[in-house]
Amino acid sequence: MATMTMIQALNSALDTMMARDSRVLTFGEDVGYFGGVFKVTEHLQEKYGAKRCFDAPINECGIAGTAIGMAVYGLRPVIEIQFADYMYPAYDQLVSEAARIRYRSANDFTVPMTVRMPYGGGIYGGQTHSQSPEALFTHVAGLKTVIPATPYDAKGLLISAIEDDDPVIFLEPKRVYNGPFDGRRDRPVIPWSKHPASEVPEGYYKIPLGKANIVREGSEMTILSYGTMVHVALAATEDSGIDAEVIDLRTLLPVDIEAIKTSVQKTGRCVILHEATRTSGYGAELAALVQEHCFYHLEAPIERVTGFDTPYPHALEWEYFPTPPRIIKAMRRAMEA
Amino acid sequence: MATMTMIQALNSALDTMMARDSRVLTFGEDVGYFGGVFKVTEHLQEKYGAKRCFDAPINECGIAGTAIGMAVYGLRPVIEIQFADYMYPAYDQLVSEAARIRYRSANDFTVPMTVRMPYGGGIYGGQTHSQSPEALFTHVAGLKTVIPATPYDAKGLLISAIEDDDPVIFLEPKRVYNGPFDGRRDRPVIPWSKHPASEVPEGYYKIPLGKANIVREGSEMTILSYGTMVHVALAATEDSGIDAEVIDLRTLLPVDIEAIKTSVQKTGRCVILHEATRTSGYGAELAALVQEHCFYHLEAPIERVTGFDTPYPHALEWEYFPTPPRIIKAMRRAMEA
Amino acid sequence: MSRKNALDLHIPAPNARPGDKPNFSGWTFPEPGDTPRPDIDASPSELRDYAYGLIRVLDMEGNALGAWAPHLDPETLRRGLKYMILTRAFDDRMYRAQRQGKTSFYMQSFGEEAISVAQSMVLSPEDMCFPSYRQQGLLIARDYPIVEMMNQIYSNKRDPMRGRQLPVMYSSKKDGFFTISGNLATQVPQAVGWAMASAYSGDVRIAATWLGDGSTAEGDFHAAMTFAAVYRAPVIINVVNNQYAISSFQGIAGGENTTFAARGVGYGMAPLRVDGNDFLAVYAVTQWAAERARANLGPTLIEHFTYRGGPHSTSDDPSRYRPADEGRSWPLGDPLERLKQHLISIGEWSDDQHRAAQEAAVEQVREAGREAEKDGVLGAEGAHSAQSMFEDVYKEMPWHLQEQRKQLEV
Amino acid sequence: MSRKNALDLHIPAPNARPGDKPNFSGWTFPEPGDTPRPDIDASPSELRDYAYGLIRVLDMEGNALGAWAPHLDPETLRRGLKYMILTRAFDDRMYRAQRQGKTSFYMQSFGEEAISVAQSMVLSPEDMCFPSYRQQGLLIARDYPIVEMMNQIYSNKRDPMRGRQLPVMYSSKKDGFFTISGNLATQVPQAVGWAMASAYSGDVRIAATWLGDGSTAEGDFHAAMTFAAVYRAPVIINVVNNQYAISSFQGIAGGENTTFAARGVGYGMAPLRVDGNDFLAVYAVTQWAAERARANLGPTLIEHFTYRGGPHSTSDDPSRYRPADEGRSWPLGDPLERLKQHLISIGEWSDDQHRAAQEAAVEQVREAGREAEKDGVLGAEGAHSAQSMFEDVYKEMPWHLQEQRKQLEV
Ligand SMILES: Cc1ncc(C[n+]2csc(CCOP(=O)(O)OP(=O)(O)O)c2C)c(N)n1
Ligand SMILES: Cc1ncc(C[n+]2csc(CCOP(=O)(O)OP(=O)(O)O)c2C)c(N)n1
Ligand SMILES: [Mg+2]
Ligand SMILES: [Mg+2]
Repeated sequence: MATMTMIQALNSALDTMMARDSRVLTFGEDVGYFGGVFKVTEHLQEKYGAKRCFDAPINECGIAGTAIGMAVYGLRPVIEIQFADYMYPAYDQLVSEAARIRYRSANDFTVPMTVRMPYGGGIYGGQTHSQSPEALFTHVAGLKTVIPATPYDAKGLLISAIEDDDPVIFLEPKRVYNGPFDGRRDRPVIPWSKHPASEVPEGYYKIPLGKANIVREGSEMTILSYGTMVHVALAATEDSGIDAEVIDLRTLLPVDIEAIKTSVQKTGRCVILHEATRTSGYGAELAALVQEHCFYHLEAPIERVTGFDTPYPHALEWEYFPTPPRIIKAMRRAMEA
Repeated sequence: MATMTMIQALNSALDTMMARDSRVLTFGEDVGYFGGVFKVTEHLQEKYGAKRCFDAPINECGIAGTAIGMAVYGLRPVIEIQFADYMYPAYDQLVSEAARIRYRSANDFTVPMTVRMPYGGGIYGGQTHSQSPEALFTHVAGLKTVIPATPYDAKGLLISAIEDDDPVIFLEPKRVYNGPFDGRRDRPVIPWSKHPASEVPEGYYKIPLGKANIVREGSEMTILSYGTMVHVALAATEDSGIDAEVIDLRTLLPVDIEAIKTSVQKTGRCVILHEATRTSGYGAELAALVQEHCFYHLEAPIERVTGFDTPYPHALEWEYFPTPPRIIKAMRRAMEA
Repeated sequence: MSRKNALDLHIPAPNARPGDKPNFSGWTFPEPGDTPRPDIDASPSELRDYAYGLIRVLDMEGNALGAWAPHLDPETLRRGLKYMILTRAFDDRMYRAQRQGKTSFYMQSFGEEAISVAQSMVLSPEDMCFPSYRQQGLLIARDYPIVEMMNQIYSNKRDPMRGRQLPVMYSSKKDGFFTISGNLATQVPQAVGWAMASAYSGDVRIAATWLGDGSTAEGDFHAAMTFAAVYRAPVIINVVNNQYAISSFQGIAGGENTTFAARGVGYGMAPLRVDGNDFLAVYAVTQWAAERARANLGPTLIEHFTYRGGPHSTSDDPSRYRPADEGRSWPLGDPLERLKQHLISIGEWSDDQHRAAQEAAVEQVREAGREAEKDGVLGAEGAHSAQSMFEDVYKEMPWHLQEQRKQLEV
Repeated sequence: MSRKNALDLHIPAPNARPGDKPNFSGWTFPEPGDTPRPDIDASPSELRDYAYGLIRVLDMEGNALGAWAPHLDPETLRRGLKYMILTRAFDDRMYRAQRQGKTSFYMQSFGEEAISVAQSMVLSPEDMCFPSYRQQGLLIARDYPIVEMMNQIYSNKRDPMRGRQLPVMYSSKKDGFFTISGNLATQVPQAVGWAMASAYSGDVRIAATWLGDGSTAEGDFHAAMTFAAVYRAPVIINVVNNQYAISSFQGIAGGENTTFAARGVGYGMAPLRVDGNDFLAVYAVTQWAAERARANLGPTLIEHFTYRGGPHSTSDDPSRYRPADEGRSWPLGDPLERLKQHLISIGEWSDDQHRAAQEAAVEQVREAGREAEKDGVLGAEGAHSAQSMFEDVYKEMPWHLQEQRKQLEV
């Protein structure tokens, strides 16, 4: 066991898989010699050669499109979209092609590819380095959408994604790449090394897709979240004094409905957190599912605490980001309802 | 007053606006001499010349991108994306650019453009001529999303969209272009001329964006829908014998929350209909809003009747399409809950 | 506004519209046999001029001329001709089947048969083709059963695509034929990626892809060209310039002042421009490009200059936007007639044989049609279970699809 | 897998990496003054060779040579030099301001100042510029107050963008400077559309746009080139080839075997390739392209060949991916030094004047910095009310934003 940051854990997942399977290769903008702008692919070119880890032209459509062709050939490409905000040029290839090739060819062709992209705010990245576009993927039949919250999960989930025979969108919460940010701006950020989930095996292991993780058991309400917001949820729970059950969904599509049902039916209250804009965010789907599956157990309206329906504002990102005080307000509303 | 199909009404809206305002021009694939594959722009090139109504290269990114530039210049372009299924290459220009230019420039530049696209299934169009991507737009702050259900509304809403100073996504339910299809496959389709909403004034009039239309008053439940599904909702209501209030939302973003609240608080039950895939569809947002605003009035779980989470299957489209029998089942579940 | 020095917007317009005389006076073509054949290792910069010429082998009397003549044995030529005849007979019947309401949609390749048939014959069956919707000749020349194609078109119970795809959107991995997409040009970067994967794997197989003149405008084409040039992918990118994109002429796609082969020049890629109605010329340039790719010398962009003889699809009527007789006056003729003439002129074919071959093709198609219709046409009850709709979305069906499937059962 | 005739994947690699000697041996350049100046109405096909040459006016001794020499009066030259000096001083201070934690991010234009300054001086202030993030010289040469630029960079309370944009993402409609996007190349089709609108309106204004070598790979570039060529839009599309895209060299963008100007050839667009470090040459080609556009002769693609002197942004360290001293050995020198030398050689400038101008620029920047900092730097409390976050999403605030705003108040 080593202590790893999320970046190191992701790098270790790629390293592990590239060592095990020559079909695994990785490319993207600045991914090769430089090792990626966040260093997730560092040393892989050195270790596996330029043909297995290389730079791509700045054309996300081409990155996704060529990766689809490679996957169809029989490789297992892992591509990096430098920031999730720049996935839009690739969107057609991902939703109209990768997602549908198995279906439209009736299993004749398949696309085992993984699309990594750092997402989310909190790094003063402005409108185009802060977005959380997960709902644009969860609406698409044929894709899976995965978001880890810790180094341990990041490695295990990425290995599962690479081994999955369907295309997986793998969103990486960049705000917690180097440490578990909990939304409290006034306290020093804790390094990953102080967090138990930074204990990461060097070798191969998997965390199954589609399984949520109950990161805190509780009885008074259920908080559904993923990525960076899991840590913020824990901080809000601590600060609120409310005994919330905090669920890290880990996979958004297919979501672990059993975990959600069991928890909300137990607690009777539900707060949903995400960084993305509110309207038609993934929280809407969660709210719809919760009320469909737990209607008779609900004692209060389901609350959504989310990014606002505005572009991500550079200087006001701490007003925009759903921090513990805003979450606690929603938790209290849910408790008092 | 003339009797118009939805296509004629849309054509009349464009004609009216091009006659009134030289800043209005329209272009897209096959839009010029041919008048569009659905004939919405027929005769406009003849009448206004090739510079005001012309063919574009097959590049949706370029169509949207140049239209943004034109709108920034001060024109009011109306572009046609031949099928909503082909909007993906334009998606980046629409969501990262058109939607945000006012905000990011702090009102320095604005984008008064209208993006027309036929959407929806029921015409044996297969996977790429049947999609309903409205939820991919309602998630985007800075865009408005409009969907008419009748010729009268189509013209009035399109004129409002063109005059709106913000970018408007205008989705046209192609299944009802030529007649109000109600989802009953075993009965002949009624022509628009038999429908009161085909009475369309020749000249200028507007229907405000953001206002829903109660197309049927009822007391037992509320059905929320838009586009083709409005007609299906009415048929289902008729066939079910349930006294449902049927609301045609007309604008999805910003949605008419008052109309929704008033109705659901009155009826206590809610069924949401759309053609799009279920997960993270616009119905999720509606469900979330309804439970947020009407929690204490709800007597049954909110039902969603939607397209399934699969690509749109060519030969099985009548199994895929939410027809009255499926809707009635959901209505009964809601009644019996 | 009207000022001195005022700017003006240029909107390209074709030479002729309905009611006008067909007018191809803008085009000039080199003589057959005049274009030299460069070595396959020529550098892209040495090849620039090929983007602006036109490689022709057959003259209009049926003689094969010059360095590009592929010198095929008569048997190969006859096979090529028969595949073209079959393709045309197939198109003809399927077009009518749509008109008869047996399916929702059809697209012919009328006038463009030489391209897919010749190219299919040059490529190895192990190579992977990433076609658009107008290369049915690829499958036919790979002896793919036409009854299977009909099953797909009818979405009937033996449809290999299980009723999921619009007619003509075939897929056959074992025949090196990639599942066709309705979204234009998306297959082009995929083909480049497949070719890169083959090179990555030290394989010997190459990829080929096809798109229309209109589709070159899509961003995916640029992505593909960029990646192919950067990584020197072993791929052949074929632009089938049939001069139309639904109703709009090639000037709207950017062909008013240059050729489509010239796009290749921009990326430093080998560009060839060929008479797409000349079976021999298409055969020869494909051989050249395939050899080049197999020798690790990188991609080739081929523009096949042809004319779309029929409507875009069963959904449009071309006489609404171009002279109805335009196709007949296309100076480079009909690819079937031209190969037929060549075979006759070398004494390897006759009018009688031709008529017999046509009749045989029509009969073969009729026979296949009967067989396919036994399994139903579009709309036949029970061709596919509603349950099947939920399969193959993922390898394993997740809970929410299981639930939706159950909902439908009830 | 390893077989006979096995394919192999080519991954472009630069000549030199950290630890290596800088190596520009692959490049050859025509002599200054050697390139003829075509008439502005030359057809794109006559202009193809310009895509592969390099228009140079200044030799390395400061002499202005040949047909492209723009013959500017000394006052104009001195203005140009001063704007370049100011741009560099501004960059220098802002880079340090970021290091001091006063803002989150900064991007210099070090080494590329001639391009935006000369082009800004050629274009009319009524023309519309659609820049990327490295054309601060455009604003500076339009006498936009640098304190306003600093306010933007600091997101302080006088930031014209109200704290909403990443530093350097300026916008100023009245100065013909379009709001910069973080998404690469999206501005290019927008510029084409603006130019089309100007032509549509019978206006006289043209558009100009800038993007990097790396960004030419994006699909938006292809869209823009296609639309500009098809509709002959009055637009100048500038590719600033500074040889890098963050860490990757221009070979990854498709520059290994051809030039970026050559892309223009592919579309039948007038292509020019110019020494981007030669103020006079940039000035001259821009005049040519602007005249051409204003005369309704259509768009021009200009490749400005230069070298990115600094890091990509404050987020990277270039010595991690290229020789640290590579910039200093770029054979085409430093644009400021070269214009300075020219002015001195014609007797219109001196080392003393130069030093004084530099000091004045540093002082002007320092002064502006002091003023800007009075209004706060990034993170200062209360620079923008949280309420302002909800404004300008739409012209009028819809109910859901009003509600969200209220939620934040409570
Ligand atoms: C992304 C996308 N945009 C638009 C369409 C609609 N469409 C289908 S075919 C076609 C014309 C294509 O013309 P071309 O590429 O020349 O091919 P051809 O039909 O002539 O073979 C259009 C516009 C589409 N299928 N996909
Ligand atoms: C669509 C998109 N993809 C990726 C990025 C990330 N990115 C920002 S700048 C840059 C490099 C651009 O290089 P180039 O176009 O050569 O411009 P330069 O920085 O050299 O001026 C990259 C990859 C982005 N901003 N937008
Ligand atoms: Mg065509
Ligand atoms: Mg660059």
